[in-house]
Amino acid sequence: MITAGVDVGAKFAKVVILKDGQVVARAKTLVGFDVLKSASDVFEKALKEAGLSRGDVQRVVATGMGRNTVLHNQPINADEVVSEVVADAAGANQVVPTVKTVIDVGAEEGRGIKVEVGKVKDFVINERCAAGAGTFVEAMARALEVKVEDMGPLSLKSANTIPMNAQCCVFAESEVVSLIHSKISKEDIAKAIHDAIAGRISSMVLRMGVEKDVVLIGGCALNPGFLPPLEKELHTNIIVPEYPEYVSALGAAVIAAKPAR
Amino acid sequence: MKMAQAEVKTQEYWRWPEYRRTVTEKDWRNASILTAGVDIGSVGSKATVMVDGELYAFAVMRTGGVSEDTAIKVTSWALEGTGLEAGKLHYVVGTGYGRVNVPFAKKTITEIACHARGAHYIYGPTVRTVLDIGGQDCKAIRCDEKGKVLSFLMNDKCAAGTGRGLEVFSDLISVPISELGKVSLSVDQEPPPVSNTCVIFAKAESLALLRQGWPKEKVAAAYHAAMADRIVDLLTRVGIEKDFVITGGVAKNTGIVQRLERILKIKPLEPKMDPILAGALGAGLFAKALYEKEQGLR
Amino acid sequence: MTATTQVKEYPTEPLKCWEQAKNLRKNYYEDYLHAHEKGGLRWAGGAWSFSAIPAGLGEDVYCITGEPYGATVAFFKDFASKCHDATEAAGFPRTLCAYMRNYWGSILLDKYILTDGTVVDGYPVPNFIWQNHICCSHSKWYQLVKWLEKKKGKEVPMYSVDVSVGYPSDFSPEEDYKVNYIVEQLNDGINWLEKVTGRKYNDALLCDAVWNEMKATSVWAEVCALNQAVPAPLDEKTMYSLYVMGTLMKHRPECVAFYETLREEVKDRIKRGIAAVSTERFRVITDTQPPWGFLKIFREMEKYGAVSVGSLYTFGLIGMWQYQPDGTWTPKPLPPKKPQTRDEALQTIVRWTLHKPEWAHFYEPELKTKMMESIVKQWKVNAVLLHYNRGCEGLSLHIAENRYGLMQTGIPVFPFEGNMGDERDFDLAGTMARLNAFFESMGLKKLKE
Amino acid sequence: MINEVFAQFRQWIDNRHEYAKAWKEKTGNRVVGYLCTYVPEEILYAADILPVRILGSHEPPTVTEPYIFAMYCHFCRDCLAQGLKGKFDYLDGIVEGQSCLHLRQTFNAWRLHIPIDYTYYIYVPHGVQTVRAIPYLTQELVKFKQSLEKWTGKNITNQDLDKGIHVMNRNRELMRKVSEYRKTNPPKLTGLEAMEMVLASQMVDKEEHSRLLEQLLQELPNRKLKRRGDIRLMIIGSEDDDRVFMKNVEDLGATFVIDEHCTGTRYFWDNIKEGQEDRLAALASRYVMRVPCPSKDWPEFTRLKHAVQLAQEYGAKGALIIQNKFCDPHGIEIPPLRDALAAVGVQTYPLEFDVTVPWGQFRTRVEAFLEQLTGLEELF
Repeated sequence: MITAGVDVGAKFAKVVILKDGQVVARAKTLVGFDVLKSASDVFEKALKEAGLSRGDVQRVVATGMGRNTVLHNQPINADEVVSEVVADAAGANQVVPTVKTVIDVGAEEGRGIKVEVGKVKDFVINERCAAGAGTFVEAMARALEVKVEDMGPLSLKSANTIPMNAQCCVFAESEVVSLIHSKISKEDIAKAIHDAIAGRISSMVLRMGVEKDVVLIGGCALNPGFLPPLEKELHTNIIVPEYPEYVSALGAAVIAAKPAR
Repeated sequence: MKMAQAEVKTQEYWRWPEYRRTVTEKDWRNASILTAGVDIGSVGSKATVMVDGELYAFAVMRTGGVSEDTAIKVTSWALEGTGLEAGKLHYVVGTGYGRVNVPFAKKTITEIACHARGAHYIYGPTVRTVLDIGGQDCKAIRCDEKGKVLSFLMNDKCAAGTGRGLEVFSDLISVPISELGKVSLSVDQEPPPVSNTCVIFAKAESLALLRQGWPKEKVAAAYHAAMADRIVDLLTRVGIEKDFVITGGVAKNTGIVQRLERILKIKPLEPKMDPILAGALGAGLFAKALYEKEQGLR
Repeated sequence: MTATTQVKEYPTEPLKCWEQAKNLRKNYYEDYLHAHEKGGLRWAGGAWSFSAIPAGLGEDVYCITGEPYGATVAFFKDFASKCHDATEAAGFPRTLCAYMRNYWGSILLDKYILTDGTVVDGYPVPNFIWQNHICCSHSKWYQLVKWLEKKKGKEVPMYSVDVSVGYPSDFSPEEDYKVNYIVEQLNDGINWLEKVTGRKYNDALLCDAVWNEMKATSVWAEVCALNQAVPAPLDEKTMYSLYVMGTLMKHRPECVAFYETLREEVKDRIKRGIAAVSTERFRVITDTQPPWGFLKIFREMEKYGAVSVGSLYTFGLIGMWQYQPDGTWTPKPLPPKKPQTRDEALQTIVRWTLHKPEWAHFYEPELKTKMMESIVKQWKVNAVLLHYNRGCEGLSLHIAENRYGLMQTGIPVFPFEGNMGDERDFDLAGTMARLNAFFESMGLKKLKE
Repeated sequence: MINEVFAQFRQWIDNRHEYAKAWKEKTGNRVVGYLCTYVPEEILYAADILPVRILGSHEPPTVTEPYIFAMYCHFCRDCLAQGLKGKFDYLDGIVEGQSCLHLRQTFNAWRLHIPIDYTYYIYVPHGVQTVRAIPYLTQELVKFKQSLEKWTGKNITNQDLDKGIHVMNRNRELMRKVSEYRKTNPPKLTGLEAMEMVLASQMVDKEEHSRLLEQLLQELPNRKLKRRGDIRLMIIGSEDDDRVFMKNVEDLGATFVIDEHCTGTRYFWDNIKEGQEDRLAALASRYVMRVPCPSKDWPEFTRLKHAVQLAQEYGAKGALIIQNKFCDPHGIEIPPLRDALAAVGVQTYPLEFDVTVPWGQFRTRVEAFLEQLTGLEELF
């Protein structure tokens, strides 16, 4: 059976195509103002990579905040939509069958999900004033005049701890600027930023409690500076699967492969 | 308002132009007191060179990662081509977020005091309320006929009313930051403001509107309206009294200015010179006073 | 939009006493507004205050209680946001109790809002303030009302009663020294009332009012208990318009009469199997005040066939309950006889009030968790929605502990952040998205619309 | 010598946990933590218990999320975080004297989630302006005393109570005497030193602390404190142990000459009448009549009157109003406080403290406020 999962996120749209449980294609693209177009393009890209056409795909399930734009809507014409929470759980369970806790940190949103064999037991999502780590790192990178992708590696160069309140991006940024003015090294500041986000995410996840195995997914899982402080905060080691940013789309594809509910 | 277009370097949308200018034909060589005010803001840095308390030359550029370097760069750029060297300046005062990092400044004074005094210089002694919309904060200042601060307030969290907010936004809708205000006014009727007063959320909300197919102009209008609302809150808290003036880079954003005018029903005074210089001008004037004090001239 | 499923539908019909409720509430606000024209007295204070006491001053004494007024303001978002701006402009932090800020804003703007949203010029100044100190803010709230009015040149005398003695167990008698601490304050308060109003105090009226309050709060509990029926005859959104009578005039005969009528109608609905929500198939309860400006979240729930059958808030703020030895939670019956003297009346009402569930759990999170657990069991509830309410320090107290406690017992919990009175703290889109995810994780799908 | 004394205070604060553990070791007695200054430490001293105040660490309290919703003040969460992290694992008990809802939550979370031998909540009345409060609190203290006797197995006699009352009175008396030296110009001690004196007193054995205070009092008169600038400031708020902030502000050329904090003068301002037959009634009246926390200060604003009086007696030119974010009782009083001080010519500036203090931003505000106070006169 061939199915596809489409994750129309805040920043990126991702597609995963599954053939009998095996991933045959992955593709992602930035989401522009025209969400449908961005999603359709990346869907095409994935089909091409798999050497398939839309007709070959039996079921398509969409997730992510833009999921409804592709539901029953050509050319993707998704058969069903599921929330990010459900997709994350299914996807994480696919890549790490022993998973009990999923942490998904994306551009705009952070999520913690308690999972039991792929089913959601409990979940938390960051509330207002705790904007996603992605956006946060971007804003801080600009203040530091450092490339976003360099932030993580930079933070790993520092061993110092500077307490910082990451609740509010706007305020945190001026904390960063005053750190810059008071001659704190970029390495230390970068670390402080990652520590702060890790603290914020972990305190959110702690609301529902953490059970092993813990899996970290989402775009920010690609940021190496993020894992060490998070593991420290949660007092546990965390598994980062291959292609962490695709796990939600994978989950959607997995759900698509299940008999329609 | 005339602006030297020479030497302007424009970069990405959010990057506002950097520029320098010599404003008078006067020769500094005939002057008795040479001072400078260096305003290292969180986003922009400005240097004013003043001869006998009159603006002579200035430069405006972005604040870099190392504020010492920026301080030196912006000051020497202001002096460029004037034949005047930094060493010849009698007194330099640093102000702004990075004021402590102006190596050649003899004293630092806060941007609050400097903006009040600078506004007094730009707009004259009738100024009672100064609004400074800076890169990262927004200040509402009440001052007396001498330009002395009576009271002030700065924005707290949850205020999108800052220059940085506009940078983020201009990037988002890919409109040069200097055009934003104009664009935001090009709607036939005002849409409801974006509900969010937080830079991050306002951006997310604007993005959602764009994806719903709203035209850029309309989204810009909604964003500017929200900003204006926040700024008005701050002004009412400090208590607004005529004459009212706006300083800082955002004073050039007609989208904000006209909306403030509409809500407050008070027309801000027309600036006689670049209002982004207010802080640096105030610092330059304090520098003169401090030099005179040092020399026992007052 | 999403894949949908079919469920059986129950018959439903609007409440017959709905109009009566609407008018009661409308008249209440207007009676207060026009009290002086009829030579009557106006007083202001909290919904938790011992409102039966001022009743002894005569039958022409009208009050406006602060929390319901703050909620009414919140319901009309534009007016509310003007109120917030006014209080912030006056220098108050925006993190303070939202009802309080709405109320102050109304005074600062010198405008008064009616239940239909009509804004009247000139805030009606009370003759005196009669309050209870139940949380960090309750007396401070009115201390500032006094201060704000004074700045306008108006003297408003204030009396507030401290009740912070903890709460008594259902199975052992109240401690006398604690009860007497409050009774003595009430006694002093009566002398104070006579002084500031120049009126002679009438103990017979007091006894009636006390008895009314006890009846009203006991009958309301019975109404809530009836909602254990499946399908639920009442949904919480409707109950908001009913419990409110108890927050406005729990000591008045109209209130008792209304709750008795309501009780009979609800019994009848159960007999005829009338549902509040025809598609009921998933029962939830909430906690603390809702974000008043966004009651549409309840409509959103109904799209999934989910109905809120109540909350500890609506049940326990106005209803009086008690635990039975077998562990069931039941309406608290009236004592054998109506109080006949001032002292009896004060003793009785104090002992009664100290058991108020919403008050008791201010002291111990376990108690609140236990009561919610009982509701889940007895009202056949599938999940609990916890409103992390930034607007109310009192009712959000221990809410994280309650989430934790309920999770331990295996009850599904959906927490969401918001504010009962300040929309800036509530993220509608975000909350809807999370709610959606929650119902999906509960295996629910949207029903055909 | 003086500097050694202040150094000792600092040393005690920085090593408070080690101190308490060593004290237990040395005396074999119990240590009890308290959350609010409404806990009558006299009775604990009477029971040979060392009372220590629980304070935070100024790091984002990430571990408290499951137990306290983040709309409650950072102080109550920070305190709980210390407990959850095991920093106070040596405590035999924890006692709260009813003040605000925030700390009540800390108390309950501690009771429920942190292993501890003894917990007690004293229902200290809020109606401290009513005549009914003292007899009621007396009853509460009787119960508290009984509960301590049951726990420790020690019968607390009147002599014990007299000892406890005396230990506390003497310490408060001495700290008031030291405060007198903040009136001189320049003052004989900085605001930071004054804060560290009180914080230390809340963490160590009062008798040991009092001995140092006596040394201090002998030498303070001759102390020449060099201060850059002479702007006399007052600092007002709830709990505040932010020593870094104090230092930063005083480095800008100002000196805090007086405070109204429960980690400052509010803690030691009022004494207990000694030699009363009913000791507990005497205690009750002290805790009812003391400079109140705003949560208990209604319907009259007695604390405002007190703050104004302090500002005048100590010649403060301006005052910083510190608002611990989410503290309703203090937040509510900001405008009345502002007006009351303005009426006597003391300008104020409000600052909202959160778990971390963004000094970069606050620096500008504080400096500008100081410039406003001096008016930069000669430069216009």
